Formats: sequence, structure tokens, C-alpha cells
Amino acid sequence: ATLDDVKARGELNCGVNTGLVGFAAPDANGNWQGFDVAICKAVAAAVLGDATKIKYVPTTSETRFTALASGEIDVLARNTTWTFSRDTDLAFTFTGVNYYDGQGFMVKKDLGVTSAKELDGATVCIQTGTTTELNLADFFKVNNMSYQPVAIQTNAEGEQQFLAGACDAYTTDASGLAATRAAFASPDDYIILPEIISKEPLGPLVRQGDDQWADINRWVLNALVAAEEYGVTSANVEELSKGTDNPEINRMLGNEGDLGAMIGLDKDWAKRAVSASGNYGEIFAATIGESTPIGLARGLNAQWTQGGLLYSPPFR
Amino acid sequence: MADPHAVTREINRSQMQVSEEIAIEIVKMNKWYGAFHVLRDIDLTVNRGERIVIAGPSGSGKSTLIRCINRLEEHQSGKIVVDGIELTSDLKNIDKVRSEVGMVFQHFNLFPHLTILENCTLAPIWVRKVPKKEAEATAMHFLEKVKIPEQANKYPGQLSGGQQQRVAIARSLCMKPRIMLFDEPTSALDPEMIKEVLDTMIELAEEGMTMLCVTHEMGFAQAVANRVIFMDQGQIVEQNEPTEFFNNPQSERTKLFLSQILGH
Amino acid sequence: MADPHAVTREINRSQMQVSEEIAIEIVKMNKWYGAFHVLRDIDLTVNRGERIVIAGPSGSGKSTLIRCINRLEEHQSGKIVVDGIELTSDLKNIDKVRSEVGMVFQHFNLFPHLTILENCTLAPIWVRKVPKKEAEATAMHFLEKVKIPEQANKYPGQLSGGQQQRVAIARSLCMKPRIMLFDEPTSALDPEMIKEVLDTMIELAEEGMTMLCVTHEMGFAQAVANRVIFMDQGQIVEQNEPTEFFNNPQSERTKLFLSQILGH
Amino acid sequence: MSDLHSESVAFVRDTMLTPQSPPASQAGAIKWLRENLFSGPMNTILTILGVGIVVYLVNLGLPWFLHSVWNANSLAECRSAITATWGPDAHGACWAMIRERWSQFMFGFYPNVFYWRPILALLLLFVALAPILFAEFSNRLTIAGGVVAALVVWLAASYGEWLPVGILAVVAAIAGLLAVQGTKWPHNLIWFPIVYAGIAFWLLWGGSIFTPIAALAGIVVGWLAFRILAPIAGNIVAVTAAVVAPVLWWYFGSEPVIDLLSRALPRVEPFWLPPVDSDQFGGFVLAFVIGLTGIAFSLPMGIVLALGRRSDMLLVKALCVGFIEFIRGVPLITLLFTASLLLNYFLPPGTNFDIILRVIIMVTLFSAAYIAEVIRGGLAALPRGQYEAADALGLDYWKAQRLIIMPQALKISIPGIVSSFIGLFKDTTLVVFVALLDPLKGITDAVRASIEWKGIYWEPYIFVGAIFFLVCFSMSRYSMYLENRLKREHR
Amino acid sequence: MATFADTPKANFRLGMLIYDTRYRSVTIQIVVLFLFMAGAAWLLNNLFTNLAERGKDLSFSFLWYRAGYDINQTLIPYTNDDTHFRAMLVGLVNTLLVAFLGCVAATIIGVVVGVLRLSSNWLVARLMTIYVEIFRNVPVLLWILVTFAIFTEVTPQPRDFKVTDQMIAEGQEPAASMLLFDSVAITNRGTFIPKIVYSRSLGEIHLGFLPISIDTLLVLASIVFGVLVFRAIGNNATKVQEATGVRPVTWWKRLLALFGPLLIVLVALGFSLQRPTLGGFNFTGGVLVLNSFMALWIGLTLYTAAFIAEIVRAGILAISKGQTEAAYALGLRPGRTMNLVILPQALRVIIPPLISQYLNLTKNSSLAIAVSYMDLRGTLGGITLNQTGRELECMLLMMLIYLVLSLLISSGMNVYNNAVRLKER
Ligand SMILES: Nc1ncnc2c1ncn2[C@@H]1O[C@H](COP(=O)(O)OP(=O)(O)OP(=O)(O)O)[C@@H](O)[C@H]1O
Ligand SMILES: Nc1ncnc2c1ncn2[C@@H]1O[C@H](COP(=O)(O)OP(=O)(O)OP(=O)(O)O)[C@@H](O)[C@H]1O
Ligand SMILES: NC(=O)CC[C@H](N)C(=O)O
Ligand SMILES: [Mg+2]
Ligand SMILES: [Mg+2]
Repeated sequence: ATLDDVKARGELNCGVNTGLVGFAAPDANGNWQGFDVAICKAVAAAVLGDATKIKYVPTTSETRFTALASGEIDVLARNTTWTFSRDTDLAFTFTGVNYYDGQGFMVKKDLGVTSAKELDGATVCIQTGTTTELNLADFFKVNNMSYQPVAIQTNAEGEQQFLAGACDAYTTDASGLAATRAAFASPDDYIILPEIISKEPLGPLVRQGDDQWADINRWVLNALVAAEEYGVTSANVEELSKGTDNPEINRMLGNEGDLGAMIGLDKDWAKRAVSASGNYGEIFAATIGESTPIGLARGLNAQWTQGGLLYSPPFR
Repeated sequence: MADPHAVTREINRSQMQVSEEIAIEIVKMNKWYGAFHVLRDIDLTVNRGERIVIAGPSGSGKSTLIRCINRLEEHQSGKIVVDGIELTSDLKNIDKVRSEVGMVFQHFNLFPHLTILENCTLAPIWVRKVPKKEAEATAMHFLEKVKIPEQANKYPGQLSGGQQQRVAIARSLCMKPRIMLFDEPTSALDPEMIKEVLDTMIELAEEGMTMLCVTHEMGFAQAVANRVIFMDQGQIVEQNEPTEFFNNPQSERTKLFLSQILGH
Repeated sequence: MADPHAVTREINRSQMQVSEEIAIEIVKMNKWYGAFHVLRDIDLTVNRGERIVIAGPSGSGKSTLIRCINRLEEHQSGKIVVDGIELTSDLKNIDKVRSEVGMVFQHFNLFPHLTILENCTLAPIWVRKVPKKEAEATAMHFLEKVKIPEQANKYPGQLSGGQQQRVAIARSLCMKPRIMLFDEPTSALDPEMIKEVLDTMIELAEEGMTMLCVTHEMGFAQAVANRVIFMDQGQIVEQNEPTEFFNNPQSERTKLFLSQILGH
Repeated sequence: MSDLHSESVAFVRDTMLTPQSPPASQAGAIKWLRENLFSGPMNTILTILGVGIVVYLVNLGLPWFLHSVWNANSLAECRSAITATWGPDAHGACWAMIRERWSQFMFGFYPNVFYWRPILALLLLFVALAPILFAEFSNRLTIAGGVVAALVVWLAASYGEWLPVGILAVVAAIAGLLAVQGTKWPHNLIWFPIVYAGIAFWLLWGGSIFTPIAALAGIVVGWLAFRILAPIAGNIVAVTAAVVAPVLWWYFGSEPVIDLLSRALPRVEPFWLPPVDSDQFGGFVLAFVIGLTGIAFSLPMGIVLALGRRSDMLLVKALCVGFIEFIRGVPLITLLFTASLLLNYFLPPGTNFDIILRVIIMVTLFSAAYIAEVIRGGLAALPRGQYEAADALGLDYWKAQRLIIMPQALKISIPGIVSSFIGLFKDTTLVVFVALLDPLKGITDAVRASIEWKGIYWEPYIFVGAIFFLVCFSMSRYSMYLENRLKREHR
Repeated sequence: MATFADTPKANFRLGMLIYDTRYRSVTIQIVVLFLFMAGAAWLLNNLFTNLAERGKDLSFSFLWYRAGYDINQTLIPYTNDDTHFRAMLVGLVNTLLVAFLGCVAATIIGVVVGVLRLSSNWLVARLMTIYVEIFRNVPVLLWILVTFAIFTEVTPQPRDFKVTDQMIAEGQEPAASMLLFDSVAITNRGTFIPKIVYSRSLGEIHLGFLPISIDTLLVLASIVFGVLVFRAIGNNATKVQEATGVRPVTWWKRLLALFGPLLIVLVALGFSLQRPTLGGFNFTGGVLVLNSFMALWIGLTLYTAAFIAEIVRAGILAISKGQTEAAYALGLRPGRTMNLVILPQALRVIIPPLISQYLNLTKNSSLAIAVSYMDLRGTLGGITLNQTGRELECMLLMMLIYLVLSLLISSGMNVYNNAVRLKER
């Protein structure tokens, strides 16, 4: 089983983006940082007790599923859209959604385009092997427009081509666009068009058929979300784990009952997951939130209590 | 005989004794190349110390015959016993026979990437497992015998053809073989060099080495051989002692052949 | 002279007439390779029908001299007139001269991708614009002359060295040259093959072809040449008719040279 | 009549002429120009065209090079420096990027404090290989060895607050030993790469020194088994044992021993280096690791394949031919893709082995197939007589191959082998397609992804290209030198 | 005397399996076979275990599902409603296109450079040497990337060609303009070249799923016809030469034969060139040659040409100087010598390594991935693999196709080699 393999290896193989600032990218020293990376860290902390025991495997949109399917990686946390066929035909299990997203377009401001509907005849850069590639084909077909796809492998390459003007528009998940734009030398020269042409619920996924491993990943993610809901942060988790008057928190942090044992972990798993890089809200704020250069608003990704879609099932 | 390289040394025939012991025995040996019957019912017994010259027109199977003796070629029927060991497909026997039988080729086949000394010590060291020092001493001894000790550290490419052939002989001798095979050892040489090589061979003969030699140097045959064998079309047509063979050939073929090689 | 391939044919000297007409005239010709002065003040007049042998130590400029005659090398001063045409850098003259002068190289230089017949017809067809049929007939005629008509459809690689050299001669003859140049035509051959080629050359000489031949085959020189030219250090040191040249050399250099090549 | 004529022509030169210097047209610059540049209308046109192209290229590139900036922290800074110095329209190269990212190009994400490890590994390689590579200059080599030793010490001083003299001493001793022994090359060519591979592996990846030692011990075990059994039980048994024993050792024996030893000497520095993960490798360290390992192992493998392909055993031959043709028939990147992503399908569930190792295996297989073809050519060029002479002397197949055939065949094949090596080294750039950080695209993209250097184009390409050129070009020159040397030696 | 003994089969011992030459090779082969089978079985067993564990199977039916994605360069008709199989074909055709054009261009450049390297012109020879050394000692990937960078970075964007009223009023020139009488536009998207259109088009015929334009067929036919006539004239000239010795002057006849039929067909079809014009974001009309294609093509071409130049040079040098001298001595002119003596010999030396360069180029074309050119690797081995999750099947299929391509090319080479082998003793 994957859990045993990971424990035996003493290292979690986590598939991440080859480089998407804010989500997953190595800094100048080669340390991986970002929103998706935080998921890896939380899982590693929960399973191995050490958030640094991770081997990051950079995957392109093209290689990610092969890497996961062949066992090259244990979990894929790489802004991947949860779709029917990926869940069934490709034999994966999505363990939740960590970012609710949709596909958008970015163009240069002086192109004079304000709506995606005006893109007839445009050259569009698109990452191959993605849902966005298929959405794009559908979108242009439905709207009776034509386009020239330029299929690229990685976000970096797309960015390069787009900046060089080899394509009029760059399309991918809106969050990805924002992250990409934020890294531009002059972000203000580019706009993200208002149309969101698809639903892109992004989440971590594992191979189908290993329910225990899927459960661990699902509940680590849920723990991060629930921690935010209950006000558990990396700062106070140590203290709260000693016992609170909220039984839900007590159960989650291992103070009451032994939820950990049910998924093959110890009692403190959730505590470690939260302390790895904080709860969902902390992670969001630190990596892609409004105070970062990427500046994404919580929007759909707010807690359900705040009018968003984040809703962790109860820890019971 | 119009051969300008007639053997000029005085030859010490007295030492060339032939013992009764059998060195090579070939019985009803046949060989085919595909469908082509190269050797037909060869019967030949060579006693230890005998020196046999094999002659015959081109393509008559002379080379094939002596190559069968150290199993460079495989025979298909009949029996070859060398030094008491029968040549079968058993590798161990083949190895044993090959280390007892030395062979000198028409084109020397020295190893160009090794010095003369290394050429000579290679097989003793790797096959006979002789210590290097000892192998080198032996090699120098034989190189002196063939009169080129001063070339020991050169490469074959730096030597003349005659010298190369003498190295080839020394190389074989270093394995201390009990039988030596020569396949036209002088035919690739310039006339001046032929003599050097023949002299070396004669010296060997004087020491009582069992020798089978394919050659058309009739001067050599007359001076050294106990027996001349004449082959044609894969068969032994005639064999006799040299004087008889040259002066009084029996078969028509032999006469024809002799008239050709002596006449030109 | 220890040459075993002495010319054995009876030579018909009577037919070898020399006319008064001048075939080649070289006046004060000099040539340099870079700063190296290879040919120095060469003066030479060759009459039609003359057969000249050029001898001399290696590096004396023999090859260079005859290569200048058909302009495979350029001379830098002096004058070369071949068959009345002066060799200047005028391309047309060079072409004319080259098609009048045949040349046979030491290493034959046959075209390996063409059959013997094609080798012989190539130049007549493309240079002389002879119809193919006719060129082939001529080629067969000359191949018969060099005694290998039966090889016409083989490739050069399939022939022996002596045969190849004879083809090379036939190939030159097919251009019906008025002058033939030979550059050591036999020195790359095995002894038996030298004779074949020399015989062919003698036959040519008997027919009165003007020939310049660089060779050390002194038997050939004595039998055929009108004149032997001895070169050293890029100069003509001595020239004389063969008997005189061999029996009574004048210059010290010539004596030294003759003692070397005749002595060995 | 002929006699008459020839008498009239008799001639003897009394005084020899002295050589004269050639006429003016035959010497000097004029002659050189006339002959080499303007020897005809066609040549004159070509010369003018050539000059035109050179002028155009220089015009295009030179100002850019002249306006180079060496000191800046970002592209924007570079640009403003150029504008400040050469005016607003000037373009210039920003080599400051190389300066700033030098270590990333060289080492990828290899931890800074351990840079000395790859450097040391490379230095050792040169020290150990030098006697083999440059047999002619053994004196100058001693000096060069001294320089390298000094470098090693310097390295120790600059990086090693702790670097134990112990490692250095051991390593230097081994290197020295190799250097002395190195000259007897056919012999050492076999075991040297193996020992070196162990050392280099340990230096690069770190961990316990006992891991490589235990791995190497396997070979010793095999050799011992052979040595002990050969006289007792015969060659076949011995060979079988020599194959089985190391496998058993690696499988069962080595781990407990490593454990035991590492527990006995827990993480003391001469015996233990902090481990570095494969995903931290990048840049030219990665290229060299893959390239050199590939080179070292593809040669023996190529030899085996070539022998197999020439074997008269049909099955062996068919397998070799099939393998060679398959490998040569598919693009390397599909093989790399298979190695990196599909290999797990073919291994027992749960096995996990290093991505760099897998890439090395694939690159090795790939290059081995090409080398096999080159060596096959060399073997075919050997005259039959060499085989026969070896047979006639009683050498068995393997001895004949090792002592007679291979040394000659390899010599003939040197140019081909070296160009396969060059190809292999260039092909290391393709590992970028399996997400390894090769210097060309991997690191360049990483550099470009950073905000400071976004938009820089030519400089990284030129820089990386120049290094590749240097390495490959020297390799090809070296092969020419080697060819000449061997030609001289044996002639 | 010993009696005649037949084969010593009677007393068979176990040791003979190893020490007897007759059995040894059989023994070894059986061992090898056994090891091979065991290895293969092990791999297959693992494969099926793994597949089962992941709930997957091996099946190629995905090839017939809708692909759903678009491809930017389609030489055969393709829309996103077509199957993955067709997408694969599109990729294959793209691979073949770049490989074929690459081989042609590399051969031309390589031959020219190789010959020029031997030129007596010092400057030219040096320049060519520099070219060869630089290109073959640097990874091909770099050349592809650099060419691509040149095309995307240095060339203007389509809208730089735009001439607005305002610019006319102010007398400004647009930032970029088209070449060759406004018919070719080199932009950072690609190069737009004129397209041939026929006013009297004859329509299409459908060959299964492949629509083929009759016009194109006709044009092709006329070219083939032209070439045939061209050769016939040449053969005829040879015949005349054989008969009379003089080769008639035919170059103008041959030129006419080559281009005449083509011109006639084109005029009959009422052809015209449709120039690309700027409209919307981009040029419309004309044919777009993608930059990714150009980069791949030029990169591969320049790289391979360096190797071919070396091969050509070596081939010519391999022909000894004696051959030239012999030809000169016979009175042949330098041009004729080249054609009749040197080239026919050099070709034998050149062709085999040349073909293996073609093979290399074909395989290197899979680096298309670096510049997003949609070759076989991009469609079948890229998008299809990814969208369907059939990595094993796709990779297998891809390797198979490349393998078949190489085997075809190299068997062609063997046929050639056997045909031209020099006859020797
Ligand atoms: N490997 C082979 N395959 C087929 N036929 C062969 C082979 N080797 C030799 N032969 C043929 O066998 C015959 C005998 O060859 P062999 O070399 O023994 O003759 P030979 O008497 O040594 O002649 P020579 O004096 O020319 O060396 C010849 O007709 C030859 O063509
Ligand atoms: N292309 C060349 N460049 C420079 N020097 C040359 C060249 N060709 C020949 N030489 C030199 O010119 C001299 C004469 O050469 P040539 O070949 O004419 O001599 P040779 O008399 O034919 O000698 P041999 O008997 O060895 O053929 C020699 O010293 C030779 O080294
Ligand atoms: N751009 C990406 O790398 C991901 C795109 C999209 N979310 C997908 O899963 O296919
Ligand atoms: Mg023979
Ligand atoms: Mg000469």
C-alpha cells in the first residue's frame, strides 16, 4: 500500500508544477514554495512527521498523469482539474478541491480586446494535455470562431511565447493567469479578460484503488480547511492541541478519540499537518492571497461561513 | 633448378634423427567446404623428428591439411591424432593440441599492437602461465636464435618482412611446441629475405623438431626433408624421400608439376 | 646485374627508328615547390620515336619532370613545347597536349568503378568524341595488344597488379597518344608481373612510340632505350646511349648510383 | 640511325647548379593571396562573398558584445547601464546574468556548502585519467598533478571548515595509486571506472561511505569466488559463482554489513557525507554525471554487444541485433520518457529507484548501441589472420578477444567511439524532457522564470553553447591526437 | 594402428555440454534463451500485476474516440471532432514533412559546405570549417531553441505591419513591411507565403477519408511528366553521343521539358497567387508556415548539414589524388573528371553514413516538443497520451512507428549498398 511505501521510503514523492509562481515554484535556492506545495508539506508532516521529507517531482501538464499512474509520485498536487474522465477512466481519485477556479484569457492591453468573444482569428497559447485545451476548442466552436492553437509544455514556456508576442492570448486557469501576470516585469500592460469559460475545481489526486491513502490525503486537506473554520492556526495549534472546549477541535487534533488510527496514522497527524505551513487561510494568504504579488481574492475559496464553497465534512 | 636462393649452409644431417614414436597420425580423414570435397581420405603418419615438405598445385588442399592438424579447420570424418591426443570437438583437447603445435603463417600474422617481445611472451604467459620474467628470458633466447634479439622492443610494423617471419617463428617456438607447421612461410617475402627465413628453419630442423612445411622452395626440401608429399585435388598423390621424389617421380601429375616449378 | 627478370624477348631494334622531327623540347625549365628548387635549368630535346629512360636517386625530380610535360605540375620559368604546342597557362593548349600525351602511373590509377572496357573508352568518348562503338573497338584492339581482351568486362579490383598496369597502358593508348610517359610503371608490382608489363612496353617501343620512362629496370633500359638520362638534385647530370651509360659513366654521381643499383 | 643520334646528345654536367630562390610570383604574401583568395574568377567571387558574410556577422554581433555588462543584479539594471553608457539605442549583452547565476548553471540546486564535492570528483577524474589520456607527457603530468593537488587543498580550505584531512588523504592515495598504475591501460581500463564510480558516487550523493564500498565489495566477492573456484571446480562453475556470489552479496549480505558498520561509526565525517538528493542535481554537474557515467559504461557494453552481434550463435546474434536496431531506431527522448515515467510499470510494485540512475541507464543503453556498431566496424577491419594466429597459439576466445582483437579493434574505432561520446554528452541536454535540470533548457528556463532575469535570451544560450562547444571540441581534438599517437607508437 | 572411429557420440558426458564445440554453442544459447525468457516474463508479469493493481488494461480502442483538441498545422484535414487516430496521422505527416524537408535541405547545404571546405580559397575553407565545428559540437536542441528564439524574438508582430490612416496622414512607415512585392510576411507567428489558388479548379476526389485535390494531382502529374521527358532527352543525347561521338546541346530542351508541362497545367487551371493580407489579429489568406516548423526545420537542417559536410568531405578525400591525375592525364576536364570519375566513387563512400544522418535527423525531429511543433510526439505521444491516460499504448505505438520508419530507411540503404559495392577479387 502507498502508506507503507511512503513510510518505508521515509519520503513523500509529491508531483508539483514545474514552475507556477504562488502555486509551486522553486526559489533561488531550490526550495519549493507555494499553495500546492503546502498541501505536500501538510501530507508529509501528517504521514512522516516531517514536512521537509518530500521529494518534489516537477511535472508538466503532459507528464503529470503518467507520473502518478506509474507510481512515480504518491500524490499530485498540481492545479489539476477534477473531471469525470480523470476520476473514472484515468483511474484516479481526487481527494478534494483546494481551489475553485475557471478558465480565463489574458491579452496585451494595447491589443484593444475587451472580451473573449472578440478573439476570432487569434493565436492562442495553451498548455497541452489540459482541460483548458479541450475547453478552448469547445469555446471557439460554440461561438463560431477560429483560432490558431500554440501548444506549449510548461507555464514558463507559455509566458515566454506570450511575452514575445508569438500568441495574441494566453489561456489557462484564471488563478494561473493571475500568478503568471504577477511575475511579469510590467503586469499592468496585460489584462485578464472577464469571461470565465469553464469550471475548474483544482485539487490533489492519488491513484485509484488505495482507499486508505486517498483518505489520508482527503482528510489532511479537510483538516486544513476545518482548522481555518475553527480558528486553529500554526501559531496556536500547539496550545490548542492540549485541549479546548470545542470537541471537534479536540477530535481533530487528537485530544479526544483516535481518528488517526482509523487512517493508519498516529493521534497528532492533524496537528502536524496544520503546523507544517498553517491552516488553509494562512496558506492562501501567504502564497497567493491579496497581500502577495499575485493578489487573488478568496472569492469562491472562502469558507462556507463567509459565502464561499469551502466546506469540510465533520471530524467525527 | 633455377632457384637463386638455394640453400647454401652446410647442413648437419647427422643430428636429424627420426624416432619411432608417432607424432601425428591421420587416418582416412575427409573434409568438405559445403559441398566441395577438399580433402579426400588422407592417410598420413608422421614420426617424431620427421621433417615433411608438402607440395602441390594451388588449391590442392595443402593449407587445409595442415590447418586441420591444429584444428583451425574442422575435419568431418576420419581421425587425427596429434601427440597422442585425438582431435575431436572437445575444447580441452583442442587447446592441448594447439599448445603443442606451433604454426607459422604465410603472412606472419604478428600482433601489430604488441612489441616483438610481447608477441613472443603473450602465449607463454596467458596459456602456459609462465611467470613474465621467465617468459621474457625464453623469448630472448629464441629471438637470439632467429638472430634478431636487438629488435625485441620494436613493433612488428618497424621490421622487414623477413624479420617479421623470423619473429613469427620465434613466437611459435616460445610455446616450446613439439611439432611445427609452416604454411608457405617464404612466399610473401622478397627474394633476399627468403634466405634468412630458410636458414632459421634449417637450424630448427637440425635440432630435431618435427616439422610439416608447405613450400615450393625445392632447395629447402632437398636439403632438409625426410619426405616430400605431393598433393593434388585434395589427395596425397605421391610421397617419397626428396632425392627420389625429384629425380624419379612416379606419377604423371608429379612429373608435370615438377616440370613446371623447376622449369620456370 | 642480379635482376631475375632480365628481358628475355628478342628485340627488334631495326624497327625503332628515330625521326628528326622534334617531339618534346624543354628549354631552361625551372620549377619550385614553395622555396624548394626541384627542377633546375632542365634542357632536353626529344625526337619523335625516341625512347628515353630517366634514372636517378629518389627525390631527384624525375617524377616532377615528366609530370611537367603533361602539365600535371606547373613550371615556373623556361619553356616546354610538346608536339609543337607550348605549355602555358592557356587551358586549351593544356587540353591539347594532354590528349596527345599518354601517362602511366606507378599505381596504375585505374577507375575502380568502371569496367576495364569502360576505363579504356571513357576518355576517347568524352575527350575525342569518338562514337561508343568505335571507341570500344579501339579499346578491344589495345586490350588484345596487352593480352587481356578476356578481362574487358571485369572491374580493376578483380585483376592482378600486372594486369592492371597493362590495362593502364592500354587505356593511355586508346587516346592514340603520340608520346607516352611512364612513371616507375613496374615498381609497385610483384616480380612475376614486372615481366608482363615490360614486355608490353617493349612491344610499344618496337612500334616506334616516343617514350619517356622513369624506371630502374636497367635490363629494359639497355634493351630498349636510345638514351638514358641521369638526374640528381633536379638537374640532368648525364645523358648518353645505354651501353655507354652503363659501361662508361662519366660523372662521379652516376658511377655511385650505378654501383648501388647494379650491385645489390 | 639511332646510334648516330644518341652520340650527338651525350652530355655530362660538370658543375652542379646551386638552388635558387623562386621568382617573386612564387613567394611572399602576393603569392599567398593570389593562390588562396584570388586564383580565379570563381574564387574571387567566393572571397568577396565570404568577406561580406564575415562583415555582416561581425556588424551584427560585435556591437552587442562590445556593449557587454558584467556587473548587474537584474536585466533592467543591465539595460539601464547600457543606455547610460552607450545611448538609448544601444543593445548589449548582459553577462552579469552568468556571473550571478554561475553556480546554478554549474551545480543546479546542489547545496552551496557542498560544491566542493562535485569539483573534487571532477578533479580526481582528471588526476586519475591523466596518465591514461596523456601517456606522453609523464613529467609535465607530475607538475599538473601538483597543481591539481594544490587545487584540492585550496578547495578543502575554502569550503571545508570541517573537511577532514582523512578523506583527502584516502582519496589522494587512491588517485595516486591509479595514476601510477594507469599507464597499463587495457588492464586498468576495466577496474578503474568501477573504483572511481564508487568514489564519485559517494562524493556526489553523500551518505555512508560503506554503501559504495559494499557495492564494490560485491565485485571483489565475485572475483574471489572465481579465483577460489576456478582451480577447484573448473571455469564454468567459477564463472557462474562469480556471477551469483555478488548478486547474493548485494541482495542479502551488503545491507546488514552497511548497517553494522555505519552503526559502529555513526555519521562521523570521513565515513559519512550529508546526502544530496537527485532532484538537487542540475546544470553541468548533471550533464557531466550523466555524460561521464554513460561514457564509462557504454563502452564495455558496446563491446559486448558488438561481440554478440558477430557471434556465430544465432540466438545471441539475433538478440544483439534486435536490441541494437531497436535502440537505434527510436528517438532518445521516447526512451527517456519510458525510463522516467513508464519504468515503474515493469518493476515489482513498490520498487523505487533514482531518476538520474534511470536516465543514466537509458543514455548508456542508447550510446552502447551506437558504440557497438562502431566497434563492429573495427572488428570487421581486422584481418582474419589475427584471429587465426591467436587460435594457433592456444589462446581461448576471451583471451584472444582481450589481448589481441579488442586492443586493435578499439584502436581502429577510436574516432567513431569518440564521436559517439560527443553525441552522448550532447544528448544529456535531452533530460530536460523528463524534468531534470539540464544546463541548456532546464536551468535557462529556471533563470528566465525569475523576475530579475525575465526576458533574457541570447546570453544563456551563448554561454551554455560555448561550454558544450569547448568540451565537445576538445574531445574531438583529443581523439585526433590519440589516433596519431597510436599510429606513431605502432609504426 | 588405431581403427577408424566414427563420431564419438557414443560416450556422451555431461562435461561435453560445455567443452565440446558441438554442444557448447547450443548450451550457451539455451542458457541465454532461458535468461531472456525469464527476464521478459518477469517484466511482463510485473506489467500485468501493476496494471491490475491500478485497474487498467491494455487496449488501443481509445484511438477511435473523439480527440477533442485542435492542431495548428494539419496537412490532412482534421478537426477536433476527428479521432485520436487521425490526430496521430496528422502528427505523423508533420513528422514526415519536417524530416523530409530537413533531409533535402541538409543534403544541399551539407554538400555545398563539404565541397567548399575543400576549396582552395583559404577564407571560404576556413569559414566552412568554423561552421562545421561550431554546429556539430553543440547540442542540436540548442540550435532548435536558438532558431526559434530568432524567429519569435527578432521578427515583427503581425500588427507591426498595420498601416493606419493616422500613419498615412503623418507620413509614417509601418514598423515592418512585407518582402518580395508584398507577398511574404515574416512575423513572430510564422511566415506567411502566397498560396496557389485555381480559378478553374477541378474539385476534389475522396479517397476513403482523405480528400485529394485534383488540381494538386494534375500539377504533380505534370511535374512527373516533365521529369520523365527531361530524362528521356538526356538518354537520347547519350544515344546520339554513342552513335556519333558528339553530345548534342540539350540544356534548353531539358529546361523546357522540365517546366513546360507544369506551366501549361497551371495556366489551364487558371492559377493565381493569393497573397496574405493583414486582417484582424493576423494575416489572412496565403499559407502560414509556423515558426515552430521553421525553427525545427532550420535547426535540424543546419545541425545535420554540418555532419553531412564532413561526410562529403571525407568521401571526396577518400578518392585518391591519383584518380584525378589519371583523369587529367587522359585529357578530361576538371568538370568531367568530377562527374565521371570522382563523384561516382565518392558517392559509394558517402551514401551509407549519409543515410544514417537522415535517420538521426528523423529521430531528432522528435525534439519538436521543444518548440511546440505538433509532430507525432506532440499528438500521439503528447496530447492524446495525456487526455486518454493511455501512456503505455501511446508510447508503444510511437516507438513502433519510429522503428518502422528507421527500418525502412536503413533497409533502403542496404539495397543501395549491395547494388553499388565495388567488385573485387
Ligand atoms: N573457407 C573456405 N570455403 C570454401 N572453400 C575453401 C575455403 N578455403 C579454401 N577453400 C577451397 O579449398 C581448396 C583448397 O584450399 P587450400 O587453401 O588448402 O589450397 P592450397 O593447396 O593451400 O593452395 P595455395 O597454394 O593456393 O595456398 C581451394 O580450392 C579453395 O578454393
Ligand atoms: N607537392 C610537393 N610539394 C613540395 N615538395 C614536393 C612535392 N612533390 C614532390 N616534392 C619534392 O620534390 C622533390 C622531387 O620529387 P619527385 O617526386 O620528382 O622525385 P623522384 O625523383 O620522382 O623520386 P622517387 O624516385 O622517390 O619517385 C622531392 O624532394 C620531393 O620531396
Ligand atoms: N494549466 C495547467 O497546468 C492545469 C490546467 C487545468 N487545470 C488542468 O487540470 O488541466
Ligand atoms: Mg595455401
Ligand atoms: Mg617519383
